[in-house]
Amino acid sequence: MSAPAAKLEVSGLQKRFGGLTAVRDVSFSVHAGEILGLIGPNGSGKSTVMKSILGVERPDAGSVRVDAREVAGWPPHRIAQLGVGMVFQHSRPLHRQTVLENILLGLLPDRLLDLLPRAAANARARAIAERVGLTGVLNRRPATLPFADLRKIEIAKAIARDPQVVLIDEPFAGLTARETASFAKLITEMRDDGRAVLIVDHNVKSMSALVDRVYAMNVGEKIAEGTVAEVMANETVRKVYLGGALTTAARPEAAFADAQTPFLEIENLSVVYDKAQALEGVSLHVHEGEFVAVVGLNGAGKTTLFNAVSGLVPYAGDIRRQGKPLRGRTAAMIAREGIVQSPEGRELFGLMTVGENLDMGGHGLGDKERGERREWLFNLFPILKERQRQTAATLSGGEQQMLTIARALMMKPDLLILDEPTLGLAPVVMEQISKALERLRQTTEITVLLGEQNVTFALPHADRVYVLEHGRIVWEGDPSRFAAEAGAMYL
Amino acid sequence: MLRRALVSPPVLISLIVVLLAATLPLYVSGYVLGLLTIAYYFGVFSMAWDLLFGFANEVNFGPSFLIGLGAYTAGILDNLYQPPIALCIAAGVLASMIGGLVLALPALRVRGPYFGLTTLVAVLMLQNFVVVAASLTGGEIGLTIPDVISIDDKVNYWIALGFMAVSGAILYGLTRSPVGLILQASGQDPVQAGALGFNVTKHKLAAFLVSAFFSGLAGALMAFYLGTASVGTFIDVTVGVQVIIGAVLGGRRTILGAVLGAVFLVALGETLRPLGDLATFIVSAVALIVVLFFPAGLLGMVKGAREAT
Amino acid sequence: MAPYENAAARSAALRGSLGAASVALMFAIAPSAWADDPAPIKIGVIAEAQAVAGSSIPQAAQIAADEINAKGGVDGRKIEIVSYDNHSSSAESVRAFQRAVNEDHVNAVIGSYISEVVLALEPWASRLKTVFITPGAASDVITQNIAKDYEHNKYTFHGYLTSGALAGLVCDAAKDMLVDGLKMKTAVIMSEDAAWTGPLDAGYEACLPKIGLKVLDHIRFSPDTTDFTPIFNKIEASKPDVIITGVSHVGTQPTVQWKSQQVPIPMFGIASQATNSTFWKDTNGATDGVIYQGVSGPGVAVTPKTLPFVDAFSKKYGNMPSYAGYTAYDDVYIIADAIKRAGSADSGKLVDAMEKTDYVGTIGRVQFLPKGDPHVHGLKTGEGLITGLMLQWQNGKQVNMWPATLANGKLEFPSFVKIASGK
Amino acid sequence: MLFWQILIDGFAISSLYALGATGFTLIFGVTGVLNLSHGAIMVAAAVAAWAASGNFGAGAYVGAVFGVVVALLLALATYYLIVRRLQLSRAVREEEKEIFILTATLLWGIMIQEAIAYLFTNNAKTVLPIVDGVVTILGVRTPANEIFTAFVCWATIGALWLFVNRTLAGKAVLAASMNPRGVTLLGIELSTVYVGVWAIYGALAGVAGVLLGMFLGVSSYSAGPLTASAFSIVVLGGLGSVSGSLIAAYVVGYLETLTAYLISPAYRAIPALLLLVAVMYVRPRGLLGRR
Repeated sequence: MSAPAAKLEVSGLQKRFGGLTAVRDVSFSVHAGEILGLIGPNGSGKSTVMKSILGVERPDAGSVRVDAREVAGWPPHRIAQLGVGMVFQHSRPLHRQTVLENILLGLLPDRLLDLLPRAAANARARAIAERVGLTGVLNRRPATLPFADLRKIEIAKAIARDPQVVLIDEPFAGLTARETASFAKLITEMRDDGRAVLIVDHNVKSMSALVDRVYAMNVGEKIAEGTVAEVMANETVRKVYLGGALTTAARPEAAFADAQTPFLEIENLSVVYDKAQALEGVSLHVHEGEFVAVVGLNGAGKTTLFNAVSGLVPYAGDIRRQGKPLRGRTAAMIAREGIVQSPEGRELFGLMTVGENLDMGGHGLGDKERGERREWLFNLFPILKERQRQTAATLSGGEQQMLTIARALMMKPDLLILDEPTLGLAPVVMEQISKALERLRQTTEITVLLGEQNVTFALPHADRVYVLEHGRIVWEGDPSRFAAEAGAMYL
Repeated sequence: MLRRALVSPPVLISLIVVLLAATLPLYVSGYVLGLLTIAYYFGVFSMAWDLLFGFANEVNFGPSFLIGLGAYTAGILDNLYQPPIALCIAAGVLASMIGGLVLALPALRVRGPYFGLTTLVAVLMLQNFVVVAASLTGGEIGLTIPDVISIDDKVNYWIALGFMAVSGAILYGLTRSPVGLILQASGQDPVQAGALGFNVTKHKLAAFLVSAFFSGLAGALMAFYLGTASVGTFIDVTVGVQVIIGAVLGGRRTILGAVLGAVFLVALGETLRPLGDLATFIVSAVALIVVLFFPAGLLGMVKGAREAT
Repeated sequence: MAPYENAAARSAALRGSLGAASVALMFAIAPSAWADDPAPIKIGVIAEAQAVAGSSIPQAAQIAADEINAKGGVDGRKIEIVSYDNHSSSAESVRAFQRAVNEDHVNAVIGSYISEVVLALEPWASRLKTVFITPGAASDVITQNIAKDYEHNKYTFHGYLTSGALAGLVCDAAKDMLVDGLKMKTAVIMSEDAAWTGPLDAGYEACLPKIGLKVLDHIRFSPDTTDFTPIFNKIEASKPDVIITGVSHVGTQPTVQWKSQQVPIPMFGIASQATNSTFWKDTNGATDGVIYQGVSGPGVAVTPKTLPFVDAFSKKYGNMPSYAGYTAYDDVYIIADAIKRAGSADSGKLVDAMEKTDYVGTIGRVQFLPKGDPHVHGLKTGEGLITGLMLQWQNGKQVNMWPATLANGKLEFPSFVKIASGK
Repeated sequence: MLFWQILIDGFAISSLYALGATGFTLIFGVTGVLNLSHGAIMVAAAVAAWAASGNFGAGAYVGAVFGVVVALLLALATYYLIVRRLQLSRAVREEEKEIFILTATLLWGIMIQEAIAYLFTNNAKTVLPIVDGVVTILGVRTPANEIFTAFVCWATIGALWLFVNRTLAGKAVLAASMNPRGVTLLGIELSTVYVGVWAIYGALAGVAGVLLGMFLGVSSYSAGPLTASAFSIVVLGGLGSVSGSLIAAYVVGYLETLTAYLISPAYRAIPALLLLVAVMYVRPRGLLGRR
């Protein structure tokens, strides 16, 4: 691959949001007829890089060159006119227009007095539709199409502008295996047309068959670059995705009393967000007193799974608590009855003090009991005691996470659902939280369902592990066997 | 695309309706004509509003700001110097388009309720100005406009009908044209539109100008029909409200529906006039029921049924 | 021949006034009337049904029509009142006017007490060549427009006193009651910023000094003002003996706050709302002591016709007519009389006949100012014509104070008002 | 003298504005609804109080209470009949719900207003004041009612503050305004919170309306302007920020009073509007706006 100048060249890119630096010194280039994969777990800054290229975000330092032209800081439409196309993850077509018209949109010049469409454009649109496989539905309205076709419209729009550089955000999210294949084909075709393609996604595996090179990021910085094989072999990458050597403390499943009807049973659960398949036939169970970890990359469907349990999203299939179905109960009821979630977004009451946040958690308890409970949590998370009078918004990320967990514990949960407790936290803080969980697990009979993408954090506590990928359970077993059996599909 | 639009059912139907409407003077009384004349002008107001809301996705609570600018500029000019009516109207349109720009500026900065409020404030400002500058605007009295286009009900009616038909055709064609597509895209998702290479700002500004053009023109014409302009008729917030309700009632994002809604409002209000104050009560009740139970609006119901298939 | 005797009786009773007698006689000599029932004379009434001042207009007109019809109508033609509610809006009034003329084919229109509305209708009266008379609006601009272009605008008549005239009448009363009576020397003018107050204020400014009241300050406020505290404080600061008012649309607020703030200065002048019998209740009695100009008042026999009309009105509608009610009642008679004399309802002829009107109504003797006068088609005022009254609210009642000949009470002020006599 | 006059009068009117705006902003903060029937509900309260104390001779106190109750019922009706129905509606797309709720509450407001006009005519009405007479403060003769108004306004706002910051139920409301999802996850039914908030709102609007009726008097025409002024004050202070709208209320109140005294009553409203426009351009999220 010794093409002259790179079509897209990013160098020394830097972007700060207030205090934290989202992207630090990122440099890579994509050549004509090449596909580069940009990967990284949540919060790695990959989408910020993408936005900076599109001109949606204005980089603080560094340069973005398209065809050797410096475009950093240009408005989006000018960058686009220069030949940068984008395939968005969430497709938002014009609902009142036909598929054909939606594609035509991509062919229109940015002029005010262009009142009559040229026949040429029409023909062109049909040709593109043909190519992406939408011919059959040209005159239908998007609302009536399956999810995959909506994504195809996005691709068609991008192709329509005949871009030299194409950015593709999570191309396979929400697609079935078959659809994934046909999409991969479309993307390779773009490369064969001599376009420079940049795919942004969570892990290598999803795109391994596709990309020529991979650029891996974590917390805003490059951690590896090279061929798929190289990156997958790379130590740092493996550490970020799989964690290092693990000591696990799993208890055998048989050890739990309620072997026949587990405390929580999920059977063949499916969830569909406007057409995107978020969960597909998921079945899992948690015994009383058990600590179960569901690991999976961001976007794999963990949060959806938990929200289904908490009654926040409609679903197909069964969720049973001690044999009794939860369907039909409001989210609040489910929480009151003891299945309590410590959500990914934390959902704290920012302008309330730590103490008040805890009291909200204990609103169901009597004053005395609430007091005791608070004290108990304070010695579980001593830092919170010091911060009592501070408002939640002013806490550090780690402290906020502890508060979230503590607030959930104020409700005396029978089952505690922990969704991504380590999201965007520094290693030391993870350590503290990990310790707290450890103590919780030893000192109480608590039942926990943990969702994590950080395996290092999840496995040590877990009795059993499920691996979730693209909304399906792809592996279940003992944490000690994880790296060996599930590692590959996880990277 | 345009070809399809030109022969599409809504266009054919409206064409027939307009032709039928044109024959009304032959068999209905002058009074009904006068009524419809007003209704047609309100139809244009609503259509112009729908272009902004339904396509540029900008909720403008101050349509009467644009309308008022058009009507008063034209009226005042006539009142002072009595130049040819056409000139006054042109001036009105110009003023209203400048007003459109003034409205657009905040629209490009602030969103949602904030933009809504700026437009509302614009109306209140204009209202205060008219009252304070009474010597020029006639203030509370209302402005007397010496010239009228014609005192013949039939002529006035045909002017209004023709004007509405033409405006409707232009606006409808516009929304169906390529620029219409771009405008919708910009309104629906600016980021995507930008990524497709469209200058969102440019297109939204254009939309404001077009909307202002028609609002102002309609305002000026209506002023010359009534031979008077008062805050209560052209600027008051309630006027804007009626315009908006007309559009929502008829079915937003349909342009043509807006006319339906406006005519419906005026006509219903008039037929209920004998009930005195209850009339307004019932009209708003009916409108509320439509908003609550048939959010797609009168025309929207029909279209929606078709689109769903 | 029942009608004849009846009419004769009436004419005897009313011999005092020429015009009225002539009207009565006309009814008497109408033998052709009963032969067949010819098309009725239609009079359109456009008014503000919800506002107290406006709601009396169609009601009073109806009474007049009923009376005339009971007497066999005009040349046997019954009078039919067609009324429209304009929601106090110019645009709706214009529509109503068009409906009246084009749809309901009325012969004349009586309309509105709001100057803004009347000014919006005036051009339409000219365009549609239909006689139009307002029973309540006060703006001088109405008559000025007629003067400006008589041939075009002659169809409009001003059936109520113009602001200029009102100012004059208030000054006459102020002279007797305040200057001579209470030895007052200074005044502040407080009026709302509306169409009709322009000339009123001009009139005040001109005539008050003449009668010996020094104008210390002049405050115009917007009719949608709600908080009058600053205004009253400002007035008090300049320490006048009296506040000369010009308020109509603004409602109860000034009166209520005058009381609640206990402004020690009496209010005297135009306060249209105060003429409503419900005003005491609307203001919770705050109006006690307010002196206002009116063309009529309960129990005040301005002319022999006043009280019978009031009785008929309150018997039929259970409340007192507003000031515009009296004039609307008269206007119907005036139009009927004019049509009678013109012998046809043709607008041109009707205008000429109207101009020759000489008719004693409920508020005095009605004559219109002739062509050439700057206020052509306005009412003539003064001794023997229309003088108006000065009434005061006294614990729930409207008591007349002026002119002395018609007075039925003495001035009384609430405790907080300090009368600065002989200062 | 003039200084004290401006200070005192401005205070009374500002307190009234503050109370009026508080409920309005509370509703927006917690439920995200801009209730354009606000003014109509205030007027309804005042007219109800007027009718009760005047027509049916119920006396000032009973009248006032009756007025507040009417406002409370109307507020709940607004929530159940209109807002809730639209929030749950599937026919209306999420991004459009705002404009729909605005339009619907607006129409609802007009209905209330017209009903009042029809039943009680639209002349201005003054509610029988609870306290009468005047007191002289710093040489300014001030109606006792004016002081009473300011006092009640602050008592009510104070009570609200205590409720929100000192009781668990109140904190739940506060929490809901910051993070409804969080509240649900803690087992608190949002719907219950919302109903409660609308009830509180109704009471606040009622008190404000009745006081307004005693202080300045109202007519069915006042409905629109009242909504507009509440809206502008709230936006000036920052949507959803109660403290912000309190400050804004005083800024507007004093600005108006100053204009009325120093320039002319006729221009009263204009400077406040200009300020609003300025804020809109310079700092769109308002003085203390969070969003």
